[in-house]
Amino acid sequence: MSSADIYRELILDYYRNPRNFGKLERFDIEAHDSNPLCGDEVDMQIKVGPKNSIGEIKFSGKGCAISLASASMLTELAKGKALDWVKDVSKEDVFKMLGNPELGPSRVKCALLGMKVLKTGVYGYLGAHYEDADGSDPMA
Amino acid sequence: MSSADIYRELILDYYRNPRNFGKLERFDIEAHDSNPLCGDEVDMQIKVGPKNSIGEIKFSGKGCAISLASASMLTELAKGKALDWVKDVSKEDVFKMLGNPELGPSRVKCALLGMKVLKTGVYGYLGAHYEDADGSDPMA
Amino acid sequence: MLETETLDVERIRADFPILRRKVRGKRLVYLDNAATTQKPRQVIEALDDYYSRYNSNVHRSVHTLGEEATEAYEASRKKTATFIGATPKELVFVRGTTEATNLVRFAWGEKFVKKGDLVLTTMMEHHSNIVPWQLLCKNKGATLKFVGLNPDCTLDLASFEGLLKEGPRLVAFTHCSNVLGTINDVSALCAKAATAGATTIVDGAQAVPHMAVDVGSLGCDFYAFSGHKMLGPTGIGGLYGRRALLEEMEPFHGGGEMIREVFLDHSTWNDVPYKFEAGTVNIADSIGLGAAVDYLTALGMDKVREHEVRLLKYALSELAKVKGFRHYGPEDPSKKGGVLSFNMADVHPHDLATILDEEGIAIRSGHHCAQPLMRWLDVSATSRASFHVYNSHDDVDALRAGLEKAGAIFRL
Amino acid sequence: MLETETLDVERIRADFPILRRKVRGKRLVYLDNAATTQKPRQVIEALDDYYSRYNSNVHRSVHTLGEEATEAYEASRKKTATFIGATPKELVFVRGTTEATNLVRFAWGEKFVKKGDLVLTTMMEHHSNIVPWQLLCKNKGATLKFVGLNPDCTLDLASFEGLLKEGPRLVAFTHCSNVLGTINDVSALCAKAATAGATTIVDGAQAVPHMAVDVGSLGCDFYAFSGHKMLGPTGIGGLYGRRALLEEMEPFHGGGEMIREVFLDHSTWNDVPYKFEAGTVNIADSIGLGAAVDYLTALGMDKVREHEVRLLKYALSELAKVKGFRHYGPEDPSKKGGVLSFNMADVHPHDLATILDEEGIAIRSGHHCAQPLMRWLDVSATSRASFHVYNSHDDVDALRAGLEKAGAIFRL
Ligand SMILES: Cc1ncc(COP(=O)(O)O)c(C=O)c1O
Ligand SMILES: Cc1ncc(COP(=O)(O)O)c(C=O)c1O
Repeated sequence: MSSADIYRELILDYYRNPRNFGKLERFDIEAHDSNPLCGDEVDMQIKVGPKNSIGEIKFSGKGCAISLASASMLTELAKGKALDWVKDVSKEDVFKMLGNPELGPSRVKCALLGMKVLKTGVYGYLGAHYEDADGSDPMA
Repeated sequence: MSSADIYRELILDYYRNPRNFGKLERFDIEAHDSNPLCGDEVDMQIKVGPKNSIGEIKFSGKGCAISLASASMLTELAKGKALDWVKDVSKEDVFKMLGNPELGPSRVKCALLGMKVLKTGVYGYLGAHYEDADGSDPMA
Repeated sequence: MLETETLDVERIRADFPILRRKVRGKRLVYLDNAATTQKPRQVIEALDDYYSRYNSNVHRSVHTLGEEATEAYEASRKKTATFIGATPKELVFVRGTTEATNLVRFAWGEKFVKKGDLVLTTMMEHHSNIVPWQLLCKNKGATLKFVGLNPDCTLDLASFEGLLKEGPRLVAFTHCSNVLGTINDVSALCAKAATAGATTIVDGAQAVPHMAVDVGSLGCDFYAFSGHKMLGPTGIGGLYGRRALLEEMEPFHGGGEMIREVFLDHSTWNDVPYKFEAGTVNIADSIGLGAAVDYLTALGMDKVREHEVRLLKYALSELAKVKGFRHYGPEDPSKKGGVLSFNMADVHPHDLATILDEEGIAIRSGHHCAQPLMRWLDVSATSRASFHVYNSHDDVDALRAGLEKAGAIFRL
Repeated sequence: MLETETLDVERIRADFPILRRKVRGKRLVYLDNAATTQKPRQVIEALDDYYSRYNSNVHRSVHTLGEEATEAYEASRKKTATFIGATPKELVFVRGTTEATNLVRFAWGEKFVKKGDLVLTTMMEHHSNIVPWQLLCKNKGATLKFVGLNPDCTLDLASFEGLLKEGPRLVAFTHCSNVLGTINDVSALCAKAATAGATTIVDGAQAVPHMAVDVGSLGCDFYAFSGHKMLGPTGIGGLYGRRALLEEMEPFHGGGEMIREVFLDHSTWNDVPYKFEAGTVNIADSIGLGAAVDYLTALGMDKVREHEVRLLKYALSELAKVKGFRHYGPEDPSKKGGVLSFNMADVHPHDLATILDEEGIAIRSGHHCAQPLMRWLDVSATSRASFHVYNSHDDVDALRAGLEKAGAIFRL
């Protein structure tokens, strides 16, 4: 796969016009991560909706086209889903979402940064609200 | 040259029966040096005789046959000589004295340890007694 | 390719086995030399020869291998010291520039920097010339201040002189910036610092590989550099220290080799530079560094520098033609090392590097271990192409073509 | 040569180019393995391959060479960690054992050892496991005490337990003595130290190359070793640290790679083990160490140990026949590493080494960086023969003949 394929219209579009970019005024979940090797950073905020769903979600950060497009597309995918859904999101889901670009090991980290932040935030929230939940272990 | 030649009778004899081994009760010059790499140590003491000569001289220390024999033979050679003579003693003199053994770089240091101590002591003395001398620079 | 090479680049290239390799089916265009350079076969063979013929521990051996290894190790120290205008006793072998600055932090800084003292560094430093001083100052209750930069990416002399008036104990700065390429006037800065009573440490990581360096005429107290950036192996580098300073410093690591005598309650130290070389040293790579020094000496450092200035000049004029190209650093090639930092419109450096890699072109992208400088430049990252003796105009042409391609992909 | 080799020594020898070399016209009989071992072509080739094919700086590169180098570097960390029963995050690459103990001194000791604290080491340690603790204790106002030895050259457990009652903060001891060969019962000692609330650091320099090591079952907090003593290149080694300890330690060197973010007034640190690997690491030699680990793993460490025990047994019985021979260390070969220290009547070890060198035999002579132990043994120096996988009974025979010759020259 050539880079012309990796940076297809889709990724460039999300990089230049990221959906759900910005900050929420009110939110229940917030997480941040950065990649110490390249300096990319992603923040995410979530307002929990009815029945433990992802009501509103926004992200911000700086980084390469792949990391920002990936984070942005992920927020779109996540919106409205149950928080529990986040537990099942896999690397493969993210790669598929990006159109299965062929990425070297260092760029894979870019692609997965958004997922890492989303999981960190949601797992933390589920852990903290464990008592409120129906008794099942949110970290299982 | 084989080691059988290096460790000829002469060196073994001086190693096992070192001449001038011991300490002086009274002395004007004292010096010590050690080789940090092999741990050999030599001390020397000199009682200055008439006309700035080497009156009495003794050495002590621990080390290999070469370093101890060399130091011992050097004290014999030095006894009775003018202090100034020490300035002219060269590596070559020491090698000759030892019968020109073929020594690798690390063993050369053993052979020269006694000379280093002798020079350190005598130079120090001549330096300190510069005013007493005839006006010539003892370190020249 | 343009004419007038001062170095015979084709012949040089033949010495570097890696340059025969293909990357993604393309000729390797290696432009990441500020990170680490490639190695000529003379260096690789020196390592092979050492391990195949006379590998042994040094300094304490009476046997033949030990004597040969010791001789080669010390010969390499002598060569390397001479290369930077120092004497062998003033050259401590270390892992690289980072270990060198940290050695100075621990062995000199912890002893001589006191509470309330001031330490200066600059806004154009590599982290290895910032973080050790942050840690030292924190530990000692001293203050760290940063000399500012001019808009043209040179050191702000007014800021430097102003801060000197506050009487710093230590002044740390780079000979050549690994991002901007800016070459500082080391001898002028050191003279001023000395007048102000400060000790100086110069980061020579990007200078020693690229230009003639003479620590004597620079007048610095400490000078640090890395072997792997000057055609030598990884794992070896040098710290020059003025003899008197080295003598009065504390040891750094404790262990074998650096001691004279060890008692239960105390120990005494070996002479410099051994006092700072505890334990088994990196024997093979020191010898490899000696081979790299031989290689560079044979080329001639003035020619190396001239070659890089020409390349820089060509690159600056060619790349300026690329849409969206923006260069960070002094514009005058004669005032800068062979380092070219840039960005292309909104193409993130990592994306750019990925696209170039596909063309066999290796550049660096990121913060280049200079985050304070990135903030000053107001960018999160840059791309960086950097040259060495085997680079030529055709590498610049390949880079330009690669950038054009990236521009097309990103629809600039 | 006696029968029943557990290793195919002839085949192994063919892997070591240096063993084809003649020293003073004789076959090289290399018996200085405790100082440093020779290297198989697999290790030499790993270095050559790295420099000829994928040399690049690691971790921050997006380009192909950088990704390949990073992968090989981390693969080597994983191999090396696995080799000693650790996880990759618990393995810090350092220059060698000496840098490892000093890292612990600075990054752990300066933070956790306080005024009035007690640190224990033993009378059988190498200087690298004494001097760092002397320096630490001096700096902190702590006390250093030495665990004594029994007449049979084993650790005096009564002394050890007595000192443990004084509540030491840190207990440092060797897995295997480089002079006596004594193998300490690390897991028993660590268990006792842990019960007493002490942190433990074990010097594995003479153990990892010669026997199967599993830090998990040893139960130590830190474990240090050198690559060059285990068929690997010079300039590389490892420090194992329990994850939780590594996490709570201060960084050691400041610079690139070990940081997360650098601001003007402070910095934050990268995850372990990177927090302790500042600057450009010794990439090639780490990869070379990985090749050495592969080589040893293929031989099987239990076989390596068995081989050395047999050699030791043979050597002890053969050399005892030499006039004036006196051995220092436990007499039971199963309780000691492949290290044999001895003296021959009044023949000084340096003279002996010179005579043996003429026969192509390389042994070590001197204080072996263990001066306190020399004083305990009441000798100024010893001779030392030490084995590795390419040694065989014929080497012992050569040594015996050499000693006989020395005896004749010295007219014993
Ligand atoms: C027992 C022991 N500890 C520590 C060391 C020091 O190792 P290095 O010199 O590789 O740092 C050695 C070897 O010299 C040793 O034998
Ligand atoms: C200017 C400068 N200083 C210091 C360093 C650190 O050198 P090393 O990583 O070899 O310790 C580098 C290279 O990374 C550099 O470019």
